Amino acid sequence: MPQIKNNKTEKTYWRSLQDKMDSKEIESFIVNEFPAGTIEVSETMTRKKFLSLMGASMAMAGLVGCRKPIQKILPYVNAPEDIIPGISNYYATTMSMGLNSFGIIVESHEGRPTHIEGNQDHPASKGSVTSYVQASILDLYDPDRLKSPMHNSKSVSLTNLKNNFTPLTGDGSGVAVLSGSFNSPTTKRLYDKFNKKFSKSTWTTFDLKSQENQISGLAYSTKKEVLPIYHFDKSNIILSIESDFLGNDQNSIHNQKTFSKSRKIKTKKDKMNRLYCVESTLTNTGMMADHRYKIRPDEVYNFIAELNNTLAQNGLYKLKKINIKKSIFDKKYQKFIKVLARDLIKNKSKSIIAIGDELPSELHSLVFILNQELKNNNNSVTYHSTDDFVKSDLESTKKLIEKINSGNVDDLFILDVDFIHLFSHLLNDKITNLVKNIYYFGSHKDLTSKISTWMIPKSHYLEAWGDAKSIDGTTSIVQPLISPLYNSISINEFLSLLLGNDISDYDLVKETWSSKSSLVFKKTIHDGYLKSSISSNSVSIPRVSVESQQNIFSTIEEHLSNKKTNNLIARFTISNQLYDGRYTNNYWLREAPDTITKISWENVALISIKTAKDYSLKNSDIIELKSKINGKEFKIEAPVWVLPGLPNDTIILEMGYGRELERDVDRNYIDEDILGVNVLPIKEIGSYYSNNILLSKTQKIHKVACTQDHHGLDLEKLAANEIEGRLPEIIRESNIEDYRLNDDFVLDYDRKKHIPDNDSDLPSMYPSHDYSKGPQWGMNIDLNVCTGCNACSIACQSENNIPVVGKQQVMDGREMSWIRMDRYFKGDVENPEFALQPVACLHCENAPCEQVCPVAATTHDKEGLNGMAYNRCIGTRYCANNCPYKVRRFNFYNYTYDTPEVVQMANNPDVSIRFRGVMEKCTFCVQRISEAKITAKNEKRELADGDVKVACQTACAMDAITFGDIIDKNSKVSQAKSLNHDYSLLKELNTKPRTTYLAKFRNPHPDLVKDNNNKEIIEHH
Amino acid sequence: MTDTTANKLQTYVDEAPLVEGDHNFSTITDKICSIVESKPPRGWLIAFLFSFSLLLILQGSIGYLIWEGTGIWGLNNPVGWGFAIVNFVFWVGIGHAGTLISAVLYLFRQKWRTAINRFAEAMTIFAVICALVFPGIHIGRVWVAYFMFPIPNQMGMWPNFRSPLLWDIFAVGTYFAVSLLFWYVGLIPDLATLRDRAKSKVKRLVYGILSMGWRSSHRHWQNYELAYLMLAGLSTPLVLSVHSIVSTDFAVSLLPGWHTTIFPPYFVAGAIFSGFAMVMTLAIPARKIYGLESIITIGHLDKMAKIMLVTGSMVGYAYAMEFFIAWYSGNTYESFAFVNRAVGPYAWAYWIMISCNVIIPQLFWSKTLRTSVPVLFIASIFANIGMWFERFVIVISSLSRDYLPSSWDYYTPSIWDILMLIGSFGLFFTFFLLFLRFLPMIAMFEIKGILPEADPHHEEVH
Amino acid sequence: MGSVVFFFSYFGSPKFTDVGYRPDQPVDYSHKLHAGELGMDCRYCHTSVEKSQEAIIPPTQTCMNCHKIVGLENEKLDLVRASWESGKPIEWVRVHMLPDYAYFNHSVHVNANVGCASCHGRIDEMEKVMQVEPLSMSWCLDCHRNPEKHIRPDNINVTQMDWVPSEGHEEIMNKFIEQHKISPPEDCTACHR
Amino acid sequence: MTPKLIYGILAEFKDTKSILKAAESVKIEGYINFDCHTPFPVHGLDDAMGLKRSIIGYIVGFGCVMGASGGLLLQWWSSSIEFPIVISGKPFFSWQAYMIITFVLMILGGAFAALIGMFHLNRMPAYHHPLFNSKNFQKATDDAFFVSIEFKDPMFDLDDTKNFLVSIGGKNIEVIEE
Repeated sequence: MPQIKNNKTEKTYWRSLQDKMDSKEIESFIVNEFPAGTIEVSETMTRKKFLSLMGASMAMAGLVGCRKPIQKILPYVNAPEDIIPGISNYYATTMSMGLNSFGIIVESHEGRPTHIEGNQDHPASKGSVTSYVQASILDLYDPDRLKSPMHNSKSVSLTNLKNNFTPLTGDGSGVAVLSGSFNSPTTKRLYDKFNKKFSKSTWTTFDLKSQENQISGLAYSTKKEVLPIYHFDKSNIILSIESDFLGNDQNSIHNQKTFSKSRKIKTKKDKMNRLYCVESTLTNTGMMADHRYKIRPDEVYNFIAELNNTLAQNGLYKLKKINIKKSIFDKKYQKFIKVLARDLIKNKSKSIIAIGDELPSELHSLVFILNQELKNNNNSVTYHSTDDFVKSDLESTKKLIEKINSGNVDDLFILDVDFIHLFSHLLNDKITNLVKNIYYFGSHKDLTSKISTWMIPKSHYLEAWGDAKSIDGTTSIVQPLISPLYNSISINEFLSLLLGNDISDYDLVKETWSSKSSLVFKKTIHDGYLKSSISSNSVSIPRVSVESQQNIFSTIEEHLSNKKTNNLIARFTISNQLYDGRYTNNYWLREAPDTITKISWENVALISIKTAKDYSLKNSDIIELKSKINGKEFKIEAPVWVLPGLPNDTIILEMGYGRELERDVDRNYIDEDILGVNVLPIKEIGSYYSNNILLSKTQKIHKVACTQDHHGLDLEKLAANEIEGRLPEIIRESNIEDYRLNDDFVLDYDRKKHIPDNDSDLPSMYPSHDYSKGPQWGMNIDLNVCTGCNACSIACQSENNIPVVGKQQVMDGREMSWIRMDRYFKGDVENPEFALQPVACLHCENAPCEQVCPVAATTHDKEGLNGMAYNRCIGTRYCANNCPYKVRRFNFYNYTYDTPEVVQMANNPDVSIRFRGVMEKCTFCVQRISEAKITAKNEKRELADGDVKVACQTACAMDAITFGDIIDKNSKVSQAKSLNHDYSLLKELNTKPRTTYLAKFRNPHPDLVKDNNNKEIIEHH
Repeated sequence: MTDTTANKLQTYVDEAPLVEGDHNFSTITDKICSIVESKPPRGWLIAFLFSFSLLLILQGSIGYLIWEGTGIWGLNNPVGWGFAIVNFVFWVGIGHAGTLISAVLYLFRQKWRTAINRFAEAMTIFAVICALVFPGIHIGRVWVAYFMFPIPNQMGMWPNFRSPLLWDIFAVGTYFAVSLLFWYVGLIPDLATLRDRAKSKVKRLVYGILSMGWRSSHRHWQNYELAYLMLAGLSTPLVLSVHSIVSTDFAVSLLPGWHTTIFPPYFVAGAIFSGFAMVMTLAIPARKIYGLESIITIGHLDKMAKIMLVTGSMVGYAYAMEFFIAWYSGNTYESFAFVNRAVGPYAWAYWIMISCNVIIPQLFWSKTLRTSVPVLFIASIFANIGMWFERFVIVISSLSRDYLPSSWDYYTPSIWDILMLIGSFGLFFTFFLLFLRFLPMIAMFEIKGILPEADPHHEEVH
Repeated sequence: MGSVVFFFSYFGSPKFTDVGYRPDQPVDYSHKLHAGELGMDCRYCHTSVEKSQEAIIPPTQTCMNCHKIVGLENEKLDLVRASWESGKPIEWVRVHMLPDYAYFNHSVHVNANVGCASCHGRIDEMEKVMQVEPLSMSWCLDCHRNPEKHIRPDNINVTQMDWVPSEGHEEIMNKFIEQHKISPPEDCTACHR
Repeated sequence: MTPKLIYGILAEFKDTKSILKAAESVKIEGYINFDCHTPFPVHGLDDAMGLKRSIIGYIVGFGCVMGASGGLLLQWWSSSIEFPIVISGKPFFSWQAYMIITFVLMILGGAFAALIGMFHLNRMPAYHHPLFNSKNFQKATDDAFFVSIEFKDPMFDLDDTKNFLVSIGGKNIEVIEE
C-alpha cells in the first residue's frame, strides 16, 4: 500500500504523542491508545463480517421477509486522535527471531493489527517478509495461548503475581535459567543485572537451530565472535555447502534480496550468477541451484578437503594441502570439484562459499580461510560482531541437564523454551522431584508447563515494548500495536520482576535507551530502526595467515573417511513450517504445504528412491528408527516419503514437530492432534546427523496430506511421460548461453504448434473486448528468481481471510490457498532439476470461467479484473471445472463458522468472509486497488505506478512479482511484460491471461553441461 | 374373406398384426381398464414399498446434503462435478425414449408405437423429474437457486444467458413441460373412458375433472388430432435438441475430453439407446405381470431391440471417432485425455462402458436373441449400466486430469454419492408404479384405432 | 406463476421491507433539533465522512463538548453523561444497514459532491432517523448510471439538506462530470470483494 | 318441476362403416348442428360430416413466433440494455449464444398454444353436457358409435328426425333433455 500514507498516519500519531511525552503520562497514553471501546468495536466488526456468512445467503434480493437482526453500533467514548474508523493505520515495529530481527510495518484496523509487511528501509527485511514473519500475526490471536499466570495449575491474577512473586533471594545458588538466545539490548541489560545480582546462578541459552559452530569456528580463525553476511549482489559464483541461505536461514530476506539482484535477467547482455549447491537434504537453495550435487553428511569433510586441495592446485598456493589417502568421490564428482574450483578462482573476490551453520566449527574455519584466499572476505562476505547477543551455548546446556538430573538445581527458570519437548529423552523422569520449583515463562500449555509450578504467560511481540538488534547491528524498538489480549507480560517485565522490581516494559526500554535523546528515541520508533546503527556491528577482518591455522587442516584430516559408507544416517533439519517448533499452533504455517515435499500439517521421514527400493518402502509406510546415544537406545516411528535427489541411505528428518499442546478451543474441520513426529530422541544433542540408525519397517500405514502428486503418479508411466512432455511448455526455460543466441525462445513452443506470436492474432468467433482505457491491471511473475518459499501464499492468506481447512480436507484435495506453488522435478530421478511456478488466478481477458457461470457471479470489470461476487455465487463449480489453470477454490464446507472470535480479529475487514457453497479465488487484492483508487480520487490526483501493491508482491523477498497498470508503458509490470522471455501460460487457449511469466534460466558451467543435459522430465514424490 | 384376400391383407398391412389374439374394441377397453380398476397384484405392492423406501433414502440424504454442504460428496478441487451431474445426464438420457417413441414414430406413422408410447411417455416424465432433482441440489447454495431464473429483482441482475447451465435449465424445463402436455393430451380420451366406467363417486369425479368433459365428439377429434400432430411435430426437434444442449455443458467448455463437437449427435444417440433400454426394462416385467403379451408383442420388443442395436452401434462409432479426432488433431492435451480414459486410473469405468454399450448390443444381430425375452431384459439392464458409466467416464476422467499436472487428483465417491444415485431410482420407480396403478398404461383409443375393424373399408379390400 | 414472481420481486424487495425502518434509539437524539433548527453541519459529528468509508457515529466526547455546558438538567441526556463517566459506549441502533458484502465508501461519494440527502433524505426534518431509500443494489445502480441527477455543483454544500436541483441542472452537471472525470463504476468489483 | 327442454336426439350405430354412412346421409339430408361420437378418430369422417380443416395450425405458429421473439428480446434487453456486463470478453449481445434459449422458448410457446388452442376450439373443459345424461352414451368412450342431432338445428323435428335416424339404421334412438 502507498507508503506516503503510512508516513502521514504515523506522523499524526507521533505529533499526538509528543504532547504528552513525560514518562508518567506514557502510562495513560498506552491506555489511551487502546481505549476500552476499541477492542469491543473491532470485535463487533469482525463479528459483523462473520455474520455476513448468513447475511450473504439470506439478505440477497431482499428475499428475507423479516429484516436482519438489529445491529448495534459501539462508537468510541473518547476517540483516539490517530484512529479514524474505516481507515487502517500503519505502524513500524520489529520482530526478532534468533539472533536476527526484522523491521516490519503492521497494518491496524481500529487498533486491531491485521497484516504485516516488511519495512522498506530496514536492512534485515528490505520491505519483504518471510513466511514466519508474515504468519506471526496469527500467533497474536492464538486462542490457545496461556491466558493468565498459573501457580500449581491454579490461575493467579497479574497484579497478584506482580505483588507477591519473589522467587529469588540471596546469591541465587541452586538457581538455573534456561532461555533461547536473544538480541534485545534491554533483555541483555537485565540479563547482566541478573547475573550480577545472583552471582551463583547459572544462565544457559539454547537454540535448536544455532550459529554456535559457525561463531566458534570463525572465532578460532579471527579471534573475534562474528557472523558472516553474504552479499550475493556482489558475487558471480556462489557455492553453498549444506547452507539453505535462500530458505530457512537467519538472514534469508537479505540473502534473497541480494541474490535476486544478480539473478534477474532483462536483456541478452545481463549477467547472471551461478549457484553451485552441495547438500545432503533438499532445500529451496538446492532447488535454485544451477548445479546441485547431493552428498552424504559424513562426506562433507572429504568434499571440503578435496575442494581445498583442488583450489590449492589451481592457484591458491597459500592453502595447505590436506592429505587424502583415497578419494571417495567418483569421476563425475571430481570433475565437478575441479570445474568448481577453477570457477571460484576465476571469480576471485566475486564469489561466495556459504556453509550451513550447523556444520562442525573446523569446517567453518576452513571455509573462512578459503573465502579469504578467494579475496571474498570484506568484499562479498562481510563479518559482523555478535558481542551484543546472548548466544546459544551447547556445553553449558549439557551441563545444566546433568545438574538437573543429579538434583543440583532447586529453582529452574525456563524462558520460552519447550524444555521437555527438547530434552525429554535426556532428562530424568522424576525431574519434578529433583527440582524444587520450575518457573515457566511461555505462551502455551505445552509439555514443559505440565511439570512447572509457576506458569507466567508471555506477551506476543505485538503486545509489548522491547528492542532488538539485527545481525548487521541495526537496532530498533519493538512497539506494541495492541494492549495484551490476556494477562501476559513481556520477557523484560518478567526479568525485572525476578530482579525484584515491577517496572513496565516501556520504562525498561526507555531506561536502556536513556543514552539517546528522546527525539532520537521517537524517531527510532517512527522509522522502525535507528539509522545510525545500520551495520554498526560490522568488523573488518585482517588477513589471517594460513600457517597459524595448521591444526584446522589436521583436525579435518582426522575426520576424513577413506571409503564410501552405506550405513543409515539420519540427517536432521529445521522444519520449513514450524521452524524449531515455535509455530506448532500457527495453522497458516501448519497448512501451507512444505516448500519441497508439498506435505502439509506433518513431517515425514524423507528417503531417496534407491533407499526406498532397498528397504522395500513406499510412501506413508511407517518405519521405526532406532539409534544408540551414549549407551542408551532411543527409537521413533515416522511415515516414509520418497523424494528424488536425496543421497542414498540418508533419512531426512524435520525437527520441531510432535510438540504437544493443551488447547482451549477445538475446531471442527481442523484436527488439533495432528502434530507430526518428534524426531529429537534419536538425535545426539549438538550434532546435525546421527550415524548407524537402525531402520525397521512396521506394518502400519499413516496417510499423509500432500497437495501435489496425488494418487502415486510415479507408479503410472502414462502420466509420468505426459508430464514430461508438457513441462517444457508450462515452465519455459533455457540455459543463459542459449538465450543469448536465441532470445525469443519462449515463442518456439507456440510456433511449434502454429500459435501466432501475439494474442490478438489468435482466432476467435467473437470480436475481442476493448481494454484500451487504463488502468488495466496485470501481473508478472519471474520464474527465474522464485524460490518456492511460501511467503506469498501466506501473505495472501493473511490479506484475504483465506480459511484453514485442516489435514483431512487437504487430503481430500480441498486446500483453499489462492496461490498454488507448483513444484516439478525434471531430469533423472537421482539428480533431478527443479522447476517452481506459483499459480494464482491469471485474470484472463477471455476468462473461460465467466461464460459458464449461469448467474454472472464472476465477471470482468472494465479494468480487466476477473471479479468474484461471492454473494451472487450459487456454487455450481462450473467455473472451476472450466478453468484451465485450476486456480479456483470452493468452500465445500462452512470452514469459518467455528473460527474463535479472537482469531476473527486477524481478519481483514476489507474482504468479506466466504460462506460454504461459494467459489473463491485470487482477486488481485481488489480491496487494495479500490482503496488506492479512492484515495487518489479524494486527493484529486491520478493513480501512480506503485500506488497499488498486492500482498504477495510485497511479501516476495526475491521481487519475483510485479503488479500494476499494463496500459502505462512505463510501469514496472509493463516493462517486465515487454521483455521477450515473457510468456503466457496455455496461450493456445486464447484466454489472454493478465498474469504472465518470465521464463526460467539456468546458468550451468559449460564444462558440466553435458553431465546434466539429460532432459527427461519426471514427476515424482 | 378368402385366403387370397387374407394374403393380400397381409401384404397390405405388410406386417404381422400389431395386436394378437382376437381383440375387439370392448375387450381392449376391458383389458386395460381392468388393470386400473381391479386391486393391484402383490408384485406391484412389494415393488412399490421397495422403491418408496429408496425414495426415503433420497430425501434423507438430500436433507443432510443441504444441512452439511457439498463437502459430503467425494468432490475435490480438480473434480468439481461428481455423481450429481452424472446422474443428471443419465436421467435426462433415459427421458428421451418416451417422447421420441410417441412423437417421432408418430410422425413416421409407425403404428406399432401405440402399444408402448403411453408408458414410454410416462417414463420420460418421471426420468426428467429425477434429472431435474440433481442440478437443483448439486449447487453449493440451494436457497439462492432462483438466481438462475430471469426474475426481476432488487439487484437489477439477470442470469448469464451465455452459460450452458442456463441453456440446460431452459431446455430440460421446456422438455419436461412439453412432454407433460403431450402425455396429458394423449390421456384425455382414455381418462374419459375411465370416467364413464368408474363405479365409485370419487373416481368419477377425479377422472371426470382430468378428462375435461371429453365426449368423444368428432368435431373435437378433428382439433384434437391436429393439436396432437402439432405437439408431436414440436417435440421432435425438441427431443433432439435437449440432449444436444445438455451435451454443450461439456462441449462448450475447454476441458480436454469435454471440448468435442461430436458430443451433441452422440449424446442424442446415447440417449435414445438408454431410453429404449429403459423402456425395455420396464415393459418386459409389466407385460408379464399384467398379461399384456397380446398387446406388447414380441414384435414390439424385436423392433426396440433393432433400434438399440442401431443406436448402440452409433455410440460405439462415436467412441471410436473421439479417439481418432483426438489423435488426428495433434493436440497433446486432447489425445492424452482419451488415452488416459482407456488406460488411466479410470480405465475400469471405460471398459465397463464399452462392453455394455457397444459389445452387448451386437447380440441383437441375431433374430433369436432379439426375440428371447430374458436376453432382452438382461441386455437392456446392461445398457442402462453402460450408459451411466459413459457419463461417469466423460465427467470424471476428464476433470481429474486436465492441463496443469500439478492439480491432477483422483475422485472417489462418498457413501452419499451412492445413496443419492440409488435414491433417484426410488423416486423414478415410485412415480412409475403409481402411474401403472391409476392411469391406463396403454393408449386405448389408439390401439382401437389400429384394430382392423377400425378401418371403415377393412372388409372390402379388393 | 407470474403472480408468484411478482409477489417475491415486489414484497421481497427492500423498497417494501426496508424503507421506513425507524428503530428506537437508546438516547432519543433529535436530528430535527440539531441539524434542522440549530443548523449544525453534519460533519460536526460525522467527522470522518470526507476521509473514510465510514461516516462514524460520534463518540460520547462529541456530545459532551456542548452538553458539558448546555442541557445539564435535561434527563434525556442521562445516558450520555453516564456513558461519559463510565467510559462505556452508548449502544446506538444502526438504521442504514448495508449487507456486509457490499463495501460502500462515504468519502468518495461526498468528495464527488453527492449530497447527504440523496441517500439519507431530509434528516433535518426527522425527530427519529428513518430509512427513506431502499438502499438496494438496483437503487445504487440507478444513480451510478445517471449521476447527474444527484451530483451537486461545487458551490453547493453537500450537507445542505433543502437543496433542490434547478432548471437544466442535469446538462450543467454532465459537463461537470466530464471535467472532474467522475465515473461511477457499474462493475461488481466496485462494491463486492 | 319445470318441463325439461330438449337438447337433441342421439342414435347409436354398430361400427365405423355404418357411422360413416350415417354421417354422410345426415349431411346430405341438410342437417348442420349434428355431431358424431366415436371411441377413436374414424378416418374419412371429416369429409362425411363436411367439416372444414382445423385452424389450430395457425394458433401454434403464432405461439412459436411469440415464444421465440419474447425469448430473444429478453436476452437482448437484459444483457445489453438493462445491465451490460463484460463476460469472457464477449460482446454484450452475443447472439450466437442466445440462439439456443430462443429456439427452446419457441417450442415452448408453440406447445402451450397447441394445448390452449385445442381446448379453446373444443370449448373444453365442459363438465356439464346434456349428452352425459344418457346412460347409453357412456359406451361412446368404449366401443359404440353415435350420431347426435341438436334441437337448435333449423331442420330439427322431433318425429321426422327420429324416423330419419331410424331409416339410416340408427339403434337405441334417445331424446336427450337438457
